[in-house]
Amino acid sequence: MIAAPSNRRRSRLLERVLFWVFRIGTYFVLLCATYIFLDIGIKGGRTVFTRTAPFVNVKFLTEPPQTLYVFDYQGKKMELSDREFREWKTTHKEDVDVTSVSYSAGGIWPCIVGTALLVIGSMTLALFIGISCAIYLSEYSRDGRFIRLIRVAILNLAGVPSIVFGLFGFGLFVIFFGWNVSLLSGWFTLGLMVLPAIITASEESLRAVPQGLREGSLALGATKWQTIRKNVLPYALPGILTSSILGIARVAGETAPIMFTAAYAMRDEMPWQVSHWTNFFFQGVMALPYHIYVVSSKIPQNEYTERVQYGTAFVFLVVVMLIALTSILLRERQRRRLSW
Amino acid sequence: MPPKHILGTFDEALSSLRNNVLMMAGLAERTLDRAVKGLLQRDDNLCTTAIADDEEIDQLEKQIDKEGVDVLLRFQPVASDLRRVVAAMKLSPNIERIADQATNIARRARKLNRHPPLPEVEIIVPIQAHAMAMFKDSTDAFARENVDLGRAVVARDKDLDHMNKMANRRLTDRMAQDPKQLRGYLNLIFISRSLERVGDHATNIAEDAVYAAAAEDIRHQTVATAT
Amino acid sequence: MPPKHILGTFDEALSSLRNNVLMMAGLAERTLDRAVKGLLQRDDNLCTTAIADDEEIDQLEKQIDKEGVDVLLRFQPVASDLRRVVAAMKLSPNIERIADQATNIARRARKLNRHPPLPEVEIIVPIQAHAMAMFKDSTDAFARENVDLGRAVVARDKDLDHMNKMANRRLTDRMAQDPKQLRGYLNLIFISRSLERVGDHATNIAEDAVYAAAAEDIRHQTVATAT
Amino acid sequence: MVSLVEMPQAMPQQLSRQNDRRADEVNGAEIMIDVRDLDFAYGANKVLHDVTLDIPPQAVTAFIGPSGCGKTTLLRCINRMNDLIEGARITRGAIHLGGVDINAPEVDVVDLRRRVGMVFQKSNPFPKSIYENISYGLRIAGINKRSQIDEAVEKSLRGAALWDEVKDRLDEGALGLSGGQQQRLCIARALAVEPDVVLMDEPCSALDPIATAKIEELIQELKMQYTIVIVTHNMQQAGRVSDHTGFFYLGKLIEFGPTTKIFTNPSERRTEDYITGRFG
Amino acid sequence: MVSLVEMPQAMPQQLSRQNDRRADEVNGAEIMIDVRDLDFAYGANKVLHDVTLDIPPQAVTAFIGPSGCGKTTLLRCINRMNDLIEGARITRGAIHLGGVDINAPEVDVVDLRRRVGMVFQKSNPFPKSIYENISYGLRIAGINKRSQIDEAVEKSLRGAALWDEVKDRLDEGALGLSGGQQQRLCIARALAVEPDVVLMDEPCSALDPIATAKIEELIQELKMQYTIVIVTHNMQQAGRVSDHTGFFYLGKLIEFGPTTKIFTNPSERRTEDYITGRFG
Amino acid sequence: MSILSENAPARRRRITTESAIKAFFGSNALVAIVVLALITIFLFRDGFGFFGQNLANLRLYRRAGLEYVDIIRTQAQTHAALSRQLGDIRMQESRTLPSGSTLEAFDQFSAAFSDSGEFLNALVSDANDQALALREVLIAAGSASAVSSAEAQPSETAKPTAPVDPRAAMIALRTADEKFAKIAEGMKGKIDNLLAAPPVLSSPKARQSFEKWKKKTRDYVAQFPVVSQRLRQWNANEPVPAYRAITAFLFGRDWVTASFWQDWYGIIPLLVGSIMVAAVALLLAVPLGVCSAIYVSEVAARGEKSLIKPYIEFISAIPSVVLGFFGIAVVGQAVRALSQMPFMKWVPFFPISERLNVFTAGSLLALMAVPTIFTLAEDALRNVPRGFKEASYALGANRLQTIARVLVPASLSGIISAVLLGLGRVIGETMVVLLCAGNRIAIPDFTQGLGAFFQPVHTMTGIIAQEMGEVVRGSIHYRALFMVGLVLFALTLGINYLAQRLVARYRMSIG
Ligand SMILES: Nc1ncnc2c1ncn2[C@@H]1O[C@H](COP(=O)(O)OP(=O)(O)OP(=O)(O)O)[C@@H](O)[C@H]1O
Ligand SMILES: Nc1ncnc2c1ncn2[C@@H]1O[C@H](COP(=O)(O)OP(=O)(O)OP(=O)(O)O)[C@@H](O)[C@H]1O
Ligand SMILES: [Mg+2]
Ligand SMILES: [Mg+2]
Ligand SMILES: O=P([O-])([O-])[O-]
Repeated sequence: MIAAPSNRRRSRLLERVLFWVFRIGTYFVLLCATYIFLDIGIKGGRTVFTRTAPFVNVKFLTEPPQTLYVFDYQGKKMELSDREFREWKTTHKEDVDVTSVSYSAGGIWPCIVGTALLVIGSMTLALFIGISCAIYLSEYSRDGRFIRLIRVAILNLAGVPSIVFGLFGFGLFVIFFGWNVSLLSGWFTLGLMVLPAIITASEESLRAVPQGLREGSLALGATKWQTIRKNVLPYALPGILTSSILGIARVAGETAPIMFTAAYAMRDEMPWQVSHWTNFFFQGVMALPYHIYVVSSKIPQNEYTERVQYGTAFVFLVVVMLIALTSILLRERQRRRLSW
Repeated sequence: MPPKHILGTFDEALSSLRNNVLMMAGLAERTLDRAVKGLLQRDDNLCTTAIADDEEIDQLEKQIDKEGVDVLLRFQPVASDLRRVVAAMKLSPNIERIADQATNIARRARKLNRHPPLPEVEIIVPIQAHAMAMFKDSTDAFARENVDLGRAVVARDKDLDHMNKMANRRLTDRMAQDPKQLRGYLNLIFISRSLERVGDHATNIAEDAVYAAAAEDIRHQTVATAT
Repeated sequence: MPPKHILGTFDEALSSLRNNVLMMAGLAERTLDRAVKGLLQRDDNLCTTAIADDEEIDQLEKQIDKEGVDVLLRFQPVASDLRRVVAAMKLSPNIERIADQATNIARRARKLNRHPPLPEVEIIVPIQAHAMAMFKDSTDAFARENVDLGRAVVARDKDLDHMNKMANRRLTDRMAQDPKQLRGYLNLIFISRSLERVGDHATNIAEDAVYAAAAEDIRHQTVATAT
Repeated sequence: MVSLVEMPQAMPQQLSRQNDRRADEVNGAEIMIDVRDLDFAYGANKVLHDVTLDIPPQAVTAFIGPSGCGKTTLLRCINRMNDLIEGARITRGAIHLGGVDINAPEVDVVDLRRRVGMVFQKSNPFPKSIYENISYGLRIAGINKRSQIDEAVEKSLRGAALWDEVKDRLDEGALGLSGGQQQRLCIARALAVEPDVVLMDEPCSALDPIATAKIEELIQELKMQYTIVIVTHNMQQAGRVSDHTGFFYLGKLIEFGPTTKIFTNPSERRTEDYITGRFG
Repeated sequence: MVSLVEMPQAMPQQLSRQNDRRADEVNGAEIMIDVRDLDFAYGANKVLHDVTLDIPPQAVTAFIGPSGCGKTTLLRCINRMNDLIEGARITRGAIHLGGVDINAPEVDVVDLRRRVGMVFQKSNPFPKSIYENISYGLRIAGINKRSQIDEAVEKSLRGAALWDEVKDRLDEGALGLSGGQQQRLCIARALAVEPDVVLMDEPCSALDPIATAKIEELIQELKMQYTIVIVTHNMQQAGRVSDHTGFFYLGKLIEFGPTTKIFTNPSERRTEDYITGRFG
Repeated sequence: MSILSENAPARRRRITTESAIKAFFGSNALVAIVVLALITIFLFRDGFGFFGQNLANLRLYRRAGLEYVDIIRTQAQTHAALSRQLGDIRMQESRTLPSGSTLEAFDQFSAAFSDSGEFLNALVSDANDQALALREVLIAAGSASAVSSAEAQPSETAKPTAPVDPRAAMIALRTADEKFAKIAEGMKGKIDNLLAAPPVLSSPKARQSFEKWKKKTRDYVAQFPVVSQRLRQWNANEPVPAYRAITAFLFGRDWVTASFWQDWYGIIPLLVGSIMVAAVALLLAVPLGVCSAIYVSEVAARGEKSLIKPYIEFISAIPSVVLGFFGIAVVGQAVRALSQMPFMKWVPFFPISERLNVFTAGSLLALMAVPTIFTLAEDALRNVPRGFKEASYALGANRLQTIARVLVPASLSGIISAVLLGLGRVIGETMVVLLCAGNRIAIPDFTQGLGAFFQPVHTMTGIIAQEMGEVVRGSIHYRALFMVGLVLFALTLGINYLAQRLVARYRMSIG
């Protein structure tokens, strides 16, 4: 009636075509991601899972990394780990032409432990400071120029690259404080790295609690702290924790900040094997992401390295993805539950 | 009775209005009764009380208007509620006029009482009975929102007019025959006319009652259909 | 005139109501004028037109009530608006009664015209003038929302009552003196009384006008202060 | 009224419209929107039951009723705005607009919506300039001639009684207007595409009494030219602005008739109880 | 009313309260809240000018006026809710509650708010159970005895005319109630701490006519016991529920007086113009 | 109850508790703020030391005559480059003419040209040694104590060698002035002779290249007197202006570390690398991210939406090191393999030689940026009030019109800020570029056009990650890395700030 029909037909065609373009673009992204998951899942699965009971490669998950020795012995191809090779040597005195491939035998147990320690420590730190800071900013501070400045600073720091945090941690903790490459340095570096994100997310959660609840409580004669404790935090906390889990995924997944603050490429002792308990904090650890970096770029590549590369990547991916999945599921539930 | 309003105060205000109307009507009825009794029984006291009653009725009229405006202001009544309020405000002057007529009757009765009794006073009795019945029925129609009763009252006004005319004629004749009692007869004529007017007011009340109950304005209808 | 409402339709409705009242008052005035002229000039035609006019006035009364209810329903008027509407609805029956009285006068005039003229008819002239002036002023007070004028009208009713009483007395005397013309004098008495009633209604109108303009209910006040 | 499907392209001759309309009337249709035996459900939740009513042209029709009784739903059926809601559908009956079934497959919903304008409860001007807000509908209809658009903008702003207040700042953002002005802007925007019907869903509920009065006044003026359907919570408002009123209760149309009738002497007890405040 | 300063701590003996009040009245003070020469500003923006009014006890006082005229601001001054807003402050004048200057340094704002309850425009029940909502105020006041709380919950729910509707589901979430019920719950919550004054800021503006009527009815009942101050956009509502009405315009109190007077015969032209809809 | 609390101690207690709680949260906030301030301070503290050291480094470069030698070296290198180009021309020629016979003349010509630089190379080599010796002396003399880089260990190398008088050494070095003039003379003669009798080429392409080469060579020869002049005018004691320490960093085109000769810390190659990688990533990610945001928020069915959205958010949790590993293991190979496919021959710069290059890194980073862009853009689209959409539909717009004219404009600043935040993320990403960008510290050869995007580069983040572990703390290299970090910091801060501003504006305009 208003537009000419031909005009309308054209615009309807255009609409259809463009929507298909959008759809293809979207599915292309999904496809790429799926390919990555499948590739790592299948190839890594070969390392981590076994065909026979208990179906999980327990050794890979519970042993430290070792050097792999490959050689031909009596026409048979031998692939032995460091320890096995030494044992084998005790029985076989003859000289063999050995190719040694570092890290390619054994497992990744210390890396898993190290990553867990790093995550737990840094998140404890970040959550404690971050939530307190958010409470102060959103509930107590009076909106002045200074507070606004701080808010802008925090928002912007959230986007600073992790490598810069690594650099900073290296400069401050490792060198200036002299903590060297240690758990403590790693905790602080990682903790400070996620701090802006946690403050922002926490503040957002606090802000999502309707002002009406605060006013309602204050109008009943509650003090500020009573109001916060009974009528703000309980409703904000689930949101804060949910978004913090995303922070955990990020902490667990980062490599750059720990490269020179906390991670060792190889360490024989487990973290609890320390002479004095204070040393616990000042020891470097192995970590999954750094291990992946090391095995995929620092050692010569050959057919024997693929096993440990994909295996580590697989384990790491599964761990991080599980954390992320938890966070996403929790958030979906949260969104559905909270509707004031 | 219709169900209650959510606003209890609305119900209260409406029923207060209604009660005032009914109380006013009751008072007017009593006044009229007393006035006529004063006439028939030649009792000056009754006449005086009848005249005194008027004051209260006047105040009730003002009260009803005040409350009516108050309800309009506060509750913005619609439909039956609005009709009830409007009817109450419109019929209260009629009751007031009935009371006025009763006062008139009482005044004239007092004058008559100063003279020897006239036998023709009996002529008033059926007129009074008719007028009073109409008035009672009209308030009843309003109180019980009875449309049929209301309509019936309107129809009965014709008879009253007729009775009044007859009384008029007879009294005028008597007057001509007995010029000595001229003033007495004149008073009786006026009393009869007052009672006729009571019927008119009862008709008005009945019309308002019909309006309140059925949203129908039945005033001036015979004429209207005639045009 | 107060400023306009945001809702133009509200202004329209209010002025329509007001115009109807004024038109009704104009008609009633004309009817009354005609009736009295018919009496004085012994002109039956004028009387008949006066009687016929009543019909229109009755319809206007119904119209005003209808519009009043409509305004109450749609606009929930408050303050002066509400008072105007209530006043219009309350004073229209008074105008209607004035027209009725005019009809009565016209009827009785026609009767008088059938008989030889009575010289005492002159007695009516000042009464009519007074009543008419009161009526005109009361409508004026309403139209112009003039409180002082309204109050003045109320005060003037006393004079009218007195004039009526005097006329009554004289006519009764004449009646006793001249029983032949008894009916004629009786008619004149009733006419005088009708005019007195016109004054009463004018008083009511004036009271309503004062209420509309100043939110003050000045009815039945002398009595009230007496208690 | 000619069929939606076959109606000739009328828009470019904007001015011919009023004449068209008069011609329509001569053709005799006294019903603009004809809702017949309508059942409507959101998923499994049936919210309208057997609604039948005829909305006359060039008049204001109001829907009243307690919260959740389906007023909005019916209104949004008329321009098929409910198509946007998943699972929402008419399960029985039909709505005819000028004789054409609006849910017929050959009816273009875009055309329908252009013909049936809508104004929402919360005023929703686009965050663009006043001018762009009004011209939006024209542009999407493919009208790009500046002079034509200028003319239409002025006309519809005048129509919405907003021209004098905004004519000097057409290029300023619409969000700078006051609440009442924004709502009138939304009305002007709906008028710009020259609809036949304007649907309004509680257009004054977020406004203060003054702004409300202005919009009511506007509605009174608009009904000279448009068929208006309005949902309102404010019974007095329905009484003031509408010519016909429908009372809904629990998804049923309890009573439909002239507003004066409904408000002075409704036939149904439930209507009376609701409008006099005797419910619940 | 005896001086606030010397009044014995009444809270824990909740039941003694009504008697106290009667004693207060005998002592003769007829003014509950006394606002004198009040100027108020948000930063540099002065929004109240020289407001002076006396709010009587055990009555409903309504504030009306066009949007943005400062009604809410004044209301929130009375329980110092404006303390929460940065830059908002009283620049001149004072508010006395029962003879005590509420802004005096020795006045504890927490106590003040416990004494002056507030109900907000948008109902804001805590997302807890109905029971917890009501008991919240008592608990923060340090009352933990279950029997005492139970009693107070029932009493205030009855007071808010909600008891019969919710008595069987006190442990269900308050957000499951309907809008009108939520608002009554908020009123009950405010009543639970036995305030002297209850402030209500447009408590019905988000509700439909039925819920509104219920709350109005409730307010009528509450005024037997409480001093109530209500802000409303709905003039009819002010007329219905209040005993005294103040009309505000551009931050000034134009007129304050008995509601009947204001609505039948206001002294000020501007009041008349506003209530009769002659503004703008 | 009284508003003047009768129970004064309780009230006082309450107020103290309140303020204590407030103080507690306040101090925590302060900790966070102090720490965040420390970051900036530390980056600056360690970074700014760089400029002093760099200045000393540059001064030594001049005082030791390294700069002088480099002038001569440039000539030698240009000559070598010209020789190489001859080789290229020979390739072109041989490709069109399979028979090798005609190339003999050209080979002779080319050999002769190559030989003509013989003396020049010898001169450079001599001067080189002299300058290095002089440098050691100067370092030993402590004039360059600032240069404490690990590779120039002064204390150990300087002591055993007999102290040489720096002035004498410099004079010895300056004899090269004369030598260069002479050598140049000789070279000019030889080259002129050669140019007088150039070999004839058959392939038109080769001929064209050869003509170009000849012109360049003539220019080269013509430069000799100028260079000679410059050498003579060169003054070891001419002071190096302080600003050079900064410009050498910001505009320096070389990043050379641990060299025996002279270290250069110019950020340009790293910056270019970072920008190229980011450009590729955004070029891929922006259309994909925005498309999918629109698709999910407006087009997709509800079930589809509830699957796609979490899935894309899920992608954002893939650790970068895993992506980097995947790049090495799969993508790099695949890209190279694809470029070697016969059907891809038409692309001018295919096949590519490097597995790890800008494109590999960029495409992986795109996958990281898509979720960021998608999430924020989808948020922005979803936050457009429902009313706008309904109003548009009610005016008779179809879905595309509504999207294009209402939704996208209303959320535009949100979308732009999403893109900016995506850029910030890409620029700051470390592991993927470290693993997949190829790590060649050089500005790619842009003469290849788009082919430059298939060359390896190094990036700012990558260089820090790679070299930080091995540097000596406090050394100029260490500080240079901090400077790179600072640049990175400033860059991302700027991008972020811009994005925040945009978001704030869009919140305001819609809110
Ligand atoms: N999008 C929806 N999905 C599911 N149910 C809906 C939806 N919208 C409305 N409903 C339901 O349909 C019924 C009618 O809703 P509708 O909005 O039409 O009522 P209404 O009369 O407009 O009420 P109100 O006066 O509160 O606007 C309600 O019970 C409501 O819960
Ligand atoms: N927090 C605030 N900061 C600054 N100015 C404010 C604030 N709250 C209100 N104002 C301003 O103060 C004036 C009065 O506002 P207030 O909310 O008291 O008006 P109101 O009469 O309640 O209006 P409404 O009827 O719209 O609620 C307005 O001009 C408003 O813009
Ligand atoms: Mg609705
Ligand atoms: Mg307010
Ligand atoms: O008013 P009347 O006395 O004539 O009935």
